[in-house]
This record gives sequence, C-alpha cells and structure tokens, in this order.
Amino acid sequence: MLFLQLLANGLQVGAIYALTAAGFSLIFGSTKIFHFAHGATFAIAAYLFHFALAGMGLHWTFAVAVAAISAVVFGVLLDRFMYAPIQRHEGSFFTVFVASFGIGIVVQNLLGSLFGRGFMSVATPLSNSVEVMPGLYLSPLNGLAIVCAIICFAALHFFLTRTFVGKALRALSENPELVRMFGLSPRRLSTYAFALGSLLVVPGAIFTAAGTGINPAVGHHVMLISLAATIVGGIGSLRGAACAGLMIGVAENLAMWKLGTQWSEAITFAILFFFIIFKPSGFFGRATVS
Amino acid sequence: NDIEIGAVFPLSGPNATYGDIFMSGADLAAKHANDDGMLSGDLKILYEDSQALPQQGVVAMNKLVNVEGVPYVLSAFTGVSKAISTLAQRSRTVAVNGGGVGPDLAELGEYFWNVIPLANNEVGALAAYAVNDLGHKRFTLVYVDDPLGESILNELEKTLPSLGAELVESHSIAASAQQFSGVAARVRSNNPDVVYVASYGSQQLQIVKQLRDNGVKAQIASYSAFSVPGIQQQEEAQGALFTTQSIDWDSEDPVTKRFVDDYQAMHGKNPTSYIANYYNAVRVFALLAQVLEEQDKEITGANLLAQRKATDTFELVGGEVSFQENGTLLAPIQVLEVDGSGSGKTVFVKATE
Amino acid sequence: MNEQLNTAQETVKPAPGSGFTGSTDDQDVLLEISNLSKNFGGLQAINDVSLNLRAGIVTTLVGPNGAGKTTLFNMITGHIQPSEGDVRWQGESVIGKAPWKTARVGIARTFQDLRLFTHMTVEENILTVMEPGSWLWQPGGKFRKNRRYEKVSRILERTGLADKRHTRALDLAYAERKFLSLARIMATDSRLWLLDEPASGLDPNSYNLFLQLLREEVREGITVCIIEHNLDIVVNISDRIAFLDQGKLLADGEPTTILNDPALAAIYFGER
Amino acid sequence: MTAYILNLLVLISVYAILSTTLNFIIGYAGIFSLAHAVFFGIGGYTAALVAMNVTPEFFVAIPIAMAAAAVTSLLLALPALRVRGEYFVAASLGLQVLAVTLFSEWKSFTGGLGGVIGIPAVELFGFPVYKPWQFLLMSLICLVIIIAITRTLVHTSFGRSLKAIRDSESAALASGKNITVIKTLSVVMSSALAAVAGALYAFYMSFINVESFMLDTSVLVMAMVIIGGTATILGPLLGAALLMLMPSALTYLTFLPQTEIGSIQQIVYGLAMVLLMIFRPGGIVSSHPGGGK
Amino acid sequence: MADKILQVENLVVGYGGRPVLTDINVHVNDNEVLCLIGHNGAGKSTLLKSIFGLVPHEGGRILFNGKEAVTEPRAMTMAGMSMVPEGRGVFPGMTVEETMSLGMWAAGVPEKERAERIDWVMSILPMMKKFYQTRAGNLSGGQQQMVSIGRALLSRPRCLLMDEPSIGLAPKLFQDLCGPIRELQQTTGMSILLVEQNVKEALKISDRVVVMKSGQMTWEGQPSELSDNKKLMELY
Ligand SMILES: Nc1ncnc2c1ncn2[C@@H]1O[C@H](COP(=O)(O)OP(=O)(O)OP(=O)(O)O)[C@@H](O)[C@H]1O
Ligand SMILES: Nc1ncnc2c1ncn2[C@@H]1O[C@H](COP(=O)(O)OP(=O)(O)OP(=O)(O)O)[C@@H](O)[C@H]1O
Ligand SMILES: [Mg+2]
Ligand SMILES: [Mg+2]
Repeated sequence: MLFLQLLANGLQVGAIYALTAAGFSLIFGSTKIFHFAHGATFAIAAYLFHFALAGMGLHWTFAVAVAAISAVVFGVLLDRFMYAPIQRHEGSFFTVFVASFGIGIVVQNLLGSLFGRGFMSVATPLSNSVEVMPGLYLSPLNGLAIVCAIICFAALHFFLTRTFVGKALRALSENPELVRMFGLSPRRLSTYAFALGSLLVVPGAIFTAAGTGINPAVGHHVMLISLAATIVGGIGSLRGAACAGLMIGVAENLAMWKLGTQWSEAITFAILFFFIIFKPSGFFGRATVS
Repeated sequence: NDIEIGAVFPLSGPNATYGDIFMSGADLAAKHANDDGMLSGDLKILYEDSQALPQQGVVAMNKLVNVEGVPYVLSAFTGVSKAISTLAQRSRTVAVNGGGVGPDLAELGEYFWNVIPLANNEVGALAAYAVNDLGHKRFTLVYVDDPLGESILNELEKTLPSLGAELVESHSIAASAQQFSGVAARVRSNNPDVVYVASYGSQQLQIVKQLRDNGVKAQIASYSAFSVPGIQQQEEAQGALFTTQSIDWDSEDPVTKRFVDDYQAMHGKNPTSYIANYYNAVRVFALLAQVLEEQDKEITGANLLAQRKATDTFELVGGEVSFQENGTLLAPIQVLEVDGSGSGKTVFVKATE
Repeated sequence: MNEQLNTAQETVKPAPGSGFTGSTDDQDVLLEISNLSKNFGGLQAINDVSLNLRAGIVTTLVGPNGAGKTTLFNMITGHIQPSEGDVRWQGESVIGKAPWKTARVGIARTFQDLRLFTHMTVEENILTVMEPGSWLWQPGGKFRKNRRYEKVSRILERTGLADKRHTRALDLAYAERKFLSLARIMATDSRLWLLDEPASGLDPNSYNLFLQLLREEVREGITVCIIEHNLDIVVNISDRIAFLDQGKLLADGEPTTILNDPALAAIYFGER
Repeated sequence: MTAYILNLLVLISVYAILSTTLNFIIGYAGIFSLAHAVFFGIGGYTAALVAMNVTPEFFVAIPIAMAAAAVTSLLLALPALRVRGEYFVAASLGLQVLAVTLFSEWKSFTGGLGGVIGIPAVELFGFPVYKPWQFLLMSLICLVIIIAITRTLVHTSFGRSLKAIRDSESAALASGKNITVIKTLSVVMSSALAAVAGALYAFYMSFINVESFMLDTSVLVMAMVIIGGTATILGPLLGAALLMLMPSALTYLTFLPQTEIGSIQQIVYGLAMVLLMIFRPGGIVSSHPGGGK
Repeated sequence: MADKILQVENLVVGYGGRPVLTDINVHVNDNEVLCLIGHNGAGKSTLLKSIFGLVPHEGGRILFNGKEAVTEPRAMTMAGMSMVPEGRGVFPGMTVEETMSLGMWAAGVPEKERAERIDWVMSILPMMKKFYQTRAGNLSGGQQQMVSIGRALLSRPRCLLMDEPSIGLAPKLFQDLCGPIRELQQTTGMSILLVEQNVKEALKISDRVVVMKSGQMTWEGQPSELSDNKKLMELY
C-alpha cells in the first residue's frame, strides 16, 4: 500500500520533471545552448503565478496566462540578448554556461527581494488529498499533473511532427551554417526553441506552487533533474527526456520505500552516472562517443 | 566615538528571513541602550552577510575582527557559529549565538556564548508536556540530518522511553529537500500521535504543509525554529506545538515590558523569542560594557569575558537569567501552540532544572 | 630494413607512373590483406577483399563512391574492427590491435576529412606526431630535440608551409590544410602511408607540388596506398591500381590495363 | 586591516590552486569537469583526518590527501575515457551530487553537515603555521609550485598530446597516442593537485563541512577558469582573484539598505558574470583572439 | 545574348578586416553555365558565399534579375537562387528523405508539388534511390555530395551556385551528373555559376569561363581557348 502511495507520488513528481526536462532537452538539443537558467524560468513562472493569483487576485486562468507569458518572454529575451551575442563570439559551451548560471543567481535574488525570501504556496483545496482507498491518499493535483503532462506532450508531438519546425530544429542542432544555406534563419529557429522550451516549464511551475510550495531557490533542483533526464533520455530526444523524467520522479519516491529521503537525489544521479558510462546514447538518442 | 559591535547574519540566500528577524531584535536593543545613554558613546551594530554558509561566515568574521576590530560579534546558525568559533578564540573576540540551538554549540570555547537554551532542553520540555498532559504515546521524527537534527533524535530516544512513550520511526531528510509527499506517506503508514519536525527555514513550512496535504492528522511538534512569522501565519501549522525559552510577554518586569511594547509599536506585531534572544545578546554587551566603563577598563573580548564570569545574573527580557560555566544561558522552557497570534499561545512552562 | 630499403630503391629507379610494372612477384609484401569483410548492419561495405601492398611502390585504390575504400583504411588502422579476415604487417597480424599500436608499427594515414589538430599551431601539429611515447621528456634530450625541430623546418620547407609555422591549423586555407595533413605523416617514420583523397580540390599548381613530394618520398623507400578520384593524379602516380566496387575487389594490376578496361570505364572512369 | 587582506589573499591563493588545476584539464585536455569540488573536499577531509589522528605535519598530511584524491579521481577518468562534451559534463555533475550526499552521510569521515571542528594548525617540520602571513606564504609557495608543474606539463610533449586528443581523438590515435593513459593521467594529476588546495583550506579554516564542497563550489571554480580565460596561466589566477574579491568589495557599499544588501551583492555578482561573458567571451586573458574555443 | 540574371559590381569582401575579394566584377547571363576557376584561396568560395548572403560584403552591389538583391540566404532562396556548398552539404543525423523534405519546406515548395519534385530529382540522380532512407552521416563522401546537389535542385532555382561539386566524386559519376545538369539547365533556362578545380570536366559543360586570382578577375573567355594545358597553367 505504501508502495502504491509512493508510486502515485512518484508519477506526479515525474510528470512535472518530464515536462521541464522536455523543455530543457528541446532547447539544449537544438541550439546546443546549455541553458542552465531554465531553472530560473521555472522559478519566475511559479512566482508570477503565485503573485497574479494571491497578490493581484486574478482568476486562475489569467494567472496561468501571466505565468506562461512571463516564462516565454524571459526565455526568448535571454536567447536574444544574452546567448546570441555570446555565440556571435564563437562562445564556447561553458562561456554560455557561466553566463546562464550568473542569470540564475540574479533571478533567484531578485525574486527574493521582490516577493520575499521565505516559503510560499498557493492556498488551494486541490492540494488536499483524500483517501481513495485505505492507506492510499490522492490529491486532485496528482491527477491534474499527469493529465496535463499527457496533453502537453500530445500537443508538442503534434506541433513538432505536423509542422517542419521539429525537423528544422534537429537540423539546427547539427549544423547551423548549413541551415542558413537551406534558406532558414537559425536565429528564428532558436527563438522557437526557447519559446517552446520555456513554455513547457509552466505546468510544472504551477503545480509546484500549488503542491509542494516554492522558494526563490526552487528552480535549482528541477534544473539538475532536467539535465539528468535530458542525458539519460538521450540529447535531443524529447521522448527520451520525458521517459527519463518520469522514471527519475518515480525512482526518487520509491527510493523512500527503503531508504531515507536524503538518498533520493543521490539515486537519481547514480542512475545518471551509470547510464553515461554504460549507455551514453541514452534511451533513444545517438551516442557521441568520439 | 561610537562603540561598535558586529553581527554575522544570513542577509541573502534561503535563510535570509532569519537575518531580518534577528536584526530587528538587535537594533531595538541598541536603540534602547543609546536612549538610556548606558554607554559613553553611541552603540552601533555592523552587519555582515554569512548567507548561513561557513566560509562566508569566516570571511565576514575576519572583516569584523581584523578590520573593524569589534570585541563582540553576534552569530547565528550552527554551521557558521562553529566556523567562526576558532577565529573568535584566537582573536579573543566574544561571539554570541542567539539562533542556533545545536547542543555542540556549548563546546566551542569560552569566547563562544549562547544566549539561548540549546535544543536538548527544549525537547525534554515538549516530550514531557505531550506525554503527561496530552497522553500521546507514539512519536515520529522528521529531521534534517545535521548536528541539530541528530541531537534532537538522541534526545528523543533518551527521554521518551523514560516517560513511557516510544519513538516509532525517524526520517532523516537532506537540508535541500523540498519534496515530502513520500515522507508524509511513510509517516501516515505508521500513524503516530505526534510528528516532531526538526528543520528550519522555508523547509519546515514545506514539511508541515505537505504533511497536512497528504492526510497526516497527527499532532505536529517542533522546537524554537517554529517561532518565525511564516509558521505562525501558515494555516496548516495551526495547532502545532513548539518550544522556546520561557518569556512571559505580558510580565510586568520593566525590561520585558519595554521590549514588548516598543516592538509592537515599531512593527505592529508580537515579538518572538528569536527577537528577544538577539535583543538580549546586545543587551548583555551593553550591561557588561557599562560596568567596564565604570571601572574604566578597556572594552575588549577578554575583559568582557572576565566581567561576564564576575556577573552572576543579568536583567534580560524574560526576567533574571544567568550563564552556565560553559557560556550557555540557563532559562526556563515553555511550550507554545501556534494560534495565528504571531507569537503563539503559551500552554505549558517547564522551569529550569 | 636496410636491405629492404635498397631493394625498394632500385625497384623504383624508373620514375613512378612511367608504366612501371610493380607486380613482379619476387617483391616483398609489406601489408597483406586477406579475405577481409565488413558489414554495417545489413550493408556489406567490404566483401572478402584480399590485397597485398608491396614495398616501395604506390598502390592506388579507386572505385565508385561508397565502394568501401575508406572503410578498408579504417580496418587496416584499427579504427573499425572487421567482421572477418585478417591484415598482416610483415607477417604479423594487426587486427584487434588498438589504433595507436598499429600506428607505432609504422602505418600512417590521413583522413578524408583531414582531422587536423585544429587549435594547435602548424609546428605543434607536426611535432606532436613525432613524439609517440608522450611522456614529459622525450628520450635523447637537447640533441634529439634540435633534430626534431630541424626535421619540422625541413618538412615545412618542402610542403610550402614555412611561413605558416605558428598559425593555428584552423586559420589555414584549404590547400594549406591538405598539405599540413600530409606534412603530419611525413614527420612520422612510418614505412606505409595510407592517403585518403589527399589531393581532392587542389588546384593544378598545388597538386603538381603534391605529386613531386610523393615521388620523392617513394624514392626514399616509403610505401604508399592512396585513394584518389582525380584521374590526372591516378595516372601520374600509380605503380599499381586496385579497383574496388561495392566492397569487392574487381581488379588489381598495372595502371595501363586497369585504365583501359572498358568494363571499369563504364562503372567508374567514364570516357577520357 | 592587513589581517583581513591576508585572510582574503589566503582564500584567493587556495582557489587559485583549484582554478589552475581545473584549467589544466579544461583548457588542455578538453575535459569539462563539474566535479572539481569533490577532490577539493576529499583533500580537505583526508588532511583533517590525518592532522587530528596522526600528525599535522605538512609533508605527511598533504601527500596522503593527494593520494586519496588521486585514487578516487579514477572514478572521474572512467567517463572521461568513454564520452565527451555535454555527456561528460553530466557525468561529472552526477559524481559531484553523489559525493555531496556521501560527504553529508558518511559522518565518521566527514562529520556530515556538522563538519570537522578544531583541526590543528599545520606544522612544517614541527613548527605550527597559523599566523595569517605565515600561512599565506605557505599557500603562495604551493600555488607557485603547482603552476610550475602544470606549466611544464602543458609545454612539453605531454601537453601537446593532450591538446591533440582534445582536437581529434581519432587522428591522435592514428599518430600513435595512447589516449587511455594520457587522459587518465591528466585527470589524476589535476585531482591530486586540487587536493592540496583542499588540505590548505582545511588547515586554514580549522573547520570544514560539506557546504564548502558542493556543486556551487565546482561551478564557482569553473567560472573562475572561464572568466579568467582557459588554456592560459594567468587567466585562472585573475579569475580566482576577481570572483573572491568581488563579494568582499561589495560589502563596502554601505549606502545599501541593510536588509537588501545581501541580495544586491548577489545580483551584482551574477550580473558581473553575465556581462563578462558577453563582452569578454574568451575570458579576461584570451588565449587567442576571437573568444573561447 | 540574353540579359544578365546575376550581376556583381565592384564587390569587396574581407574577413575581420583582411580583404579577400577586392573589386570583383562578374555577371551571369540568363541560361548559361559560367565556370569560375582559380587557385586555392583565390576567393571563389568567398565570392559565392557573399552572393548568397552568407558573408556580408563591405562594398559594391549585387543585382539579381536586374534589381539590387537583399543578400540574405532566405531572400535569395525565395528569389530563385540556391547553392551547393563546398564540402558536404548534409545533416549527418537526418535521413536523405528528411533532408529533402526539409529542403523543400525551407524553399517554400507548395505541399502538393513536393512528391513530383522528388521523383524529378530521382530521375536525375537515380543512385539516390538506393540510400534514400539512410542517415546521411553513414553515406560515403560522394553519396553525400549527390544528396547536397539534389536538395539544391529541388527548389527549381533560376540560378544555381555550385562550389566544387566534383570533390570526392567518382569521375564517371561527375560526368553522369554533368549531363543531366546541363540538360536541365537548357530545358529550364536555369543559369549556373560553377566553381571547379576539375577543369577538364567543368569546361565541357560551360559556356563561358572566368579566372580568378587572389581576389580579382584576371581573365575571361571561351572554354575552347583553355583546351591546351599551357594556357591554363599560365593563368593560374
Ligand atoms: N559507420 C558506418 N555505418 C554504416 N554504414 C557505413 C558506415 N561507414 C560507411 N558506411 C557505408 O559503407 C559504404 C562504404 O563507405 P566508404 O566511406 O568506405 O566509401 P568510400 O569508398 O570511401 O566512398 P568515397 O570515395 O565517396 O569516400 C558506404 O555505402 C557507406 O554508406
Ligand atoms: N572564415 C574565414 N575566416 C578567415 N579567412 C577566411 C575564411 N574563409 C576563407 N578565408 C580566406 O579567404 C581566402 C579565400 O578563401 P576561399 O575559400 O574563398 O578560396 P577558394 O578560392 O574557395 O579556395 P579553394 O579553391 O581551396 O576552395 C583564403 O585565403 C582563406 O584563407
Ligand atoms: Mg572515402
Ligand atoms: Mg572554395
């Protein structure tokens, strides 16, 4: 029974991870930008949702809109005004990484100063769980998160396969110069990637705000998980990232079945480490063992 | 001719809320001291940011000791306090902790004082109340696996059996963890009467919320870390028990009264024990320095220490208190219940043994 | 070694490419490829190829695109493990050896996509291949060191890179890169060179220089196996041509016969 | 005041050792490790353990610390040999997180979050070194020696081989480079030298706990290298100095509101990182014009 | 003679201040194949790139269809120009099919025409059928070159820029390519600017030749004039 409970929790957490990871994977996979500030996007979305809902007292639909817009805008702005200039100087993988990390610090402290450094959570009945069967408590959020994740992935999949954007992004990841030769604009494509990728954090952010609650550092952990999921799933493979995210979420929780929670993160990253050593290509991706 | 003392508080990062709280207490004390003209000069407090991290703490402490040359430094957080204690000892600067309650803070040398009773006293008081008065038998502990958490674990394991209760299970969590639905599930699965939460900062709020969200109905209990506004306002936390050193907020003793009134006047809410502690920390300095000036001795760490040993009781918020030999304050402990009032409602007071 | 060198030299006396018959059987075989096969998934990239590279002559490997020429090289140098068959260097098998071991027995190669050490200077590019045991201090101390530097200068002179000595490889122009990749193996004391399309895209001047270099080296006793699509070069340098198509060795013999074979012309050479 | 400066200088020199050793594998071997803090930590804990249980003698504690780090670093060499680029970054990240958990759980060795208190002052041939200026001297000497070592490494054939492997493994193989040995050696070297920094740090602070060896430290050191300029000698030193001094310098902006000062410092700090990277992508000391590789 | 589809006037291009092209004047007539030859590093590729807008030009102007062109790849593609880049113009990770469809989408080929365009290209490059579903990364050098050319043709360009298409191609294969390309060019009235080192083959299919030497046009004439090698060598 405890097992079932943990599994259920794992699925909810996993759904959130899956979405965020897919976002990171999309961005990193296509633009090769190590977008460490993805966590910051997550935090911004969460805080603005909370602010719009609790602070300005908007209806939740508007609050969601606010969160979505802010996330997308933040992502695209970073791409345009931070990453683009760096890459123009043939900026290396890690130049980007350091800048991205810097932005992360800025955002975390800004949020702290603006909205308070303490813990916040959206007061909603949805997070109160009910006993569906003896010993198994589920909150509406559990279901919502999973359903929402499925919908998002369906939509994403549709968008990437029906339109050519998906292919174009893959092409971008392999050879931007040639993409220009084809008559496409790498800039525009990477904007697409950032908009989509940032949008994908929004559900996760909202459910976190309502469920576990948020503090300015909330993005950090999610970011690490996304990174792990992206690699385990195979870089550039959204399916992989999603599955890996889900798997990690479940693993984290099931770990508690026998171990203390302080081990859950370690377990996630042990998985990551051994995956890289024994199957660098991840679930679906391609190996880059040179 | 200002008289300066230092403070190493977390002013940024996840624990910055504490910095703000501690400050409000210390500043008030300095204000009072200056209003009364207790000292020849103006008492000023120089704040440095530790981010609650040891290394930053040491850097900050270095600045205070070596650049500003202060004789007396307010410290907070177990990790930071430990880190700066060596420097305090070497530079003969008094470091005073009013926030961290890890029992090992009592063994950091004679230049390290605590104006706060340490966790081991608190746990005893709470256990006694919960078992004897409320008749709870089964306890579960959720604790951050740092020295504080462990000491609480040990303390519970020691005291509960003697009271005829048992510690059913204990879950240690990482300081950075934010996801507790799993813990909640496990807590629920061995349904205890009391869940003792030994955490701090924003984490403890998250724990409480998620425990309740995931259908844990048991009595929640904790230690003085709960005396922060966050908890006091959080509705999931209503009814939770926690301990602080006993301060009778509406006692008529002048020091306490003035403190409480001015604080309410200034901040429009009731003070908490943290605020009182740092008020006391500064007040202790003011008192000692006053004496030293009368004997026109220089105000140095060494003299302050000597003078403290010479003084047996201090007039502080919460009444007359005295220091133990190891520099730790002895004070009665009270058990409070979170009732949204901001400071909590006192339900039980356990005198010092 | 010495004795081989001599034989090599005298056999090469008549300038390469002058219809010299390289297939008199008394010549000693340097590298012996026997029944080599490789398939990638379904695709049979190399199919039961047997071929001998004789010392001191230029064997040209021609064949349509996708015939498996590069793959053949990759298997000789150990970058790819063959599915079947064996490769013997002076009688000793090199299959299953790590590429760096194979390289040290004296087999050097270039890559179709150069693979220069892009962020190192021209000089470093050459120096580093002269120090196989990459320990802190090379044996022989100052003396050998100066010798190495002299050798670098000599090679740079011959390949016309002298004035680019301290430019990074990635700042070189196309032709210069091609020559650098050649210089890089000139620096090794390997006896067998495997060149993968070394002259493609070179302008007439450049490839004349290239041909001249290659002739000199062959005269020095180097054995060369070269993949080339540019017929001028094939005609000018080959002592012997091996023709590969769809992983099979279709023909292997003197240039004149191969070049005039109508069947091969139909699938590869076209009308000339 | 001088004491304060000395204190900062000591910390800078410790971090300079870290960034120099990290630069050795980043700049020359192209191994982008986010696990450098692990070996910093192992060095620190080992030295502390030796000092408290055996002897605080410099020439005993430091070698043991280095050995410990060298052995554990083989764990990092493993992925370094199998994968490149972001895959390795992730692997090292994984190692870092694992290590942090171990550091906080393996209490008998590390004291967990509580850390190790009261580490005795280091001794040189029996003479305790704790006065700031003495210690500074000692750590500076260590720094100089380590710079010398890495310098010789990269300016001899070993360094050339490293760079060759970085630029094209298959070509390096084809010219007879034993990649396995070379890569492993470079990782082990850099980790062992990083352990020196850890030991110095432990002796100087006389208190260490896991919080000093977490991912943030790894990233900080990484930032020092990148901001300073990879594949240069001076770069990492400047990077270390800059990133260590900036926060302290910011504490002198006394006009800031007391409650916000911390955040504002952090924000300025982060912005500085961003702007430096935008306008100086190759680092302050760029090894070649046109930015990072 | 038909009017000029592409005119390059006083073009100046440099990389980071270092001039590579100094005052280039060249034009391509409608319905002709112009062959551009020159020594390595003469600036041929640079010229093509700056025409197609991949490299900004510092001076001079480029007219396409008689009006000044916004030299930016997308615009040029839409205006009916396409380019076969030097080296391997394929995405290693994508199958030939994907590459083709992406190419058509990028060039704005209408949905319904796509299938028919593919068939048409297949008829020009029959070998491509064999590896249509393979990942381009696993193709041999020449196979990749074919894909690259095929993709460039998909948009039925009015003007095609080809940078050393023969590199790494089997001679026969290149000849087989030249035939259809020439044919295609004559039927559709497309014009081609061809950069080649393999002069002998290139001249067979070109109407006019220009020679370039270290960033300048040094000679212009008929292919026949270059038939003897001596003349050629002195031009280089
Ligand atoms: N790693 C690989 N995986 C799958 N197939 C491969 C791989 N490498 C080569 N091939 C296939 O093997 C065949 C031979 O390739 P190879 O590169 O040897 O041809 P080649 O003779 O060098 O052609 P070219 O002269 O154009 O370079 C080709 O059909 C190619 O598609
Ligand atoms: N991206 C670049 N940055 C700097 N210089 C460059 C760049 N690309 C080319 N060059 C230089 O510009 C000059 C002309 O190069 P280009 O490639 O146009 O010559 P090319 O005629 O195409 O030679 P090839 O026949 O080898 O292709 C060369 O000297 C080259 O070094
Ligand atoms: Mg090939
Ligand atoms: Mg060119």
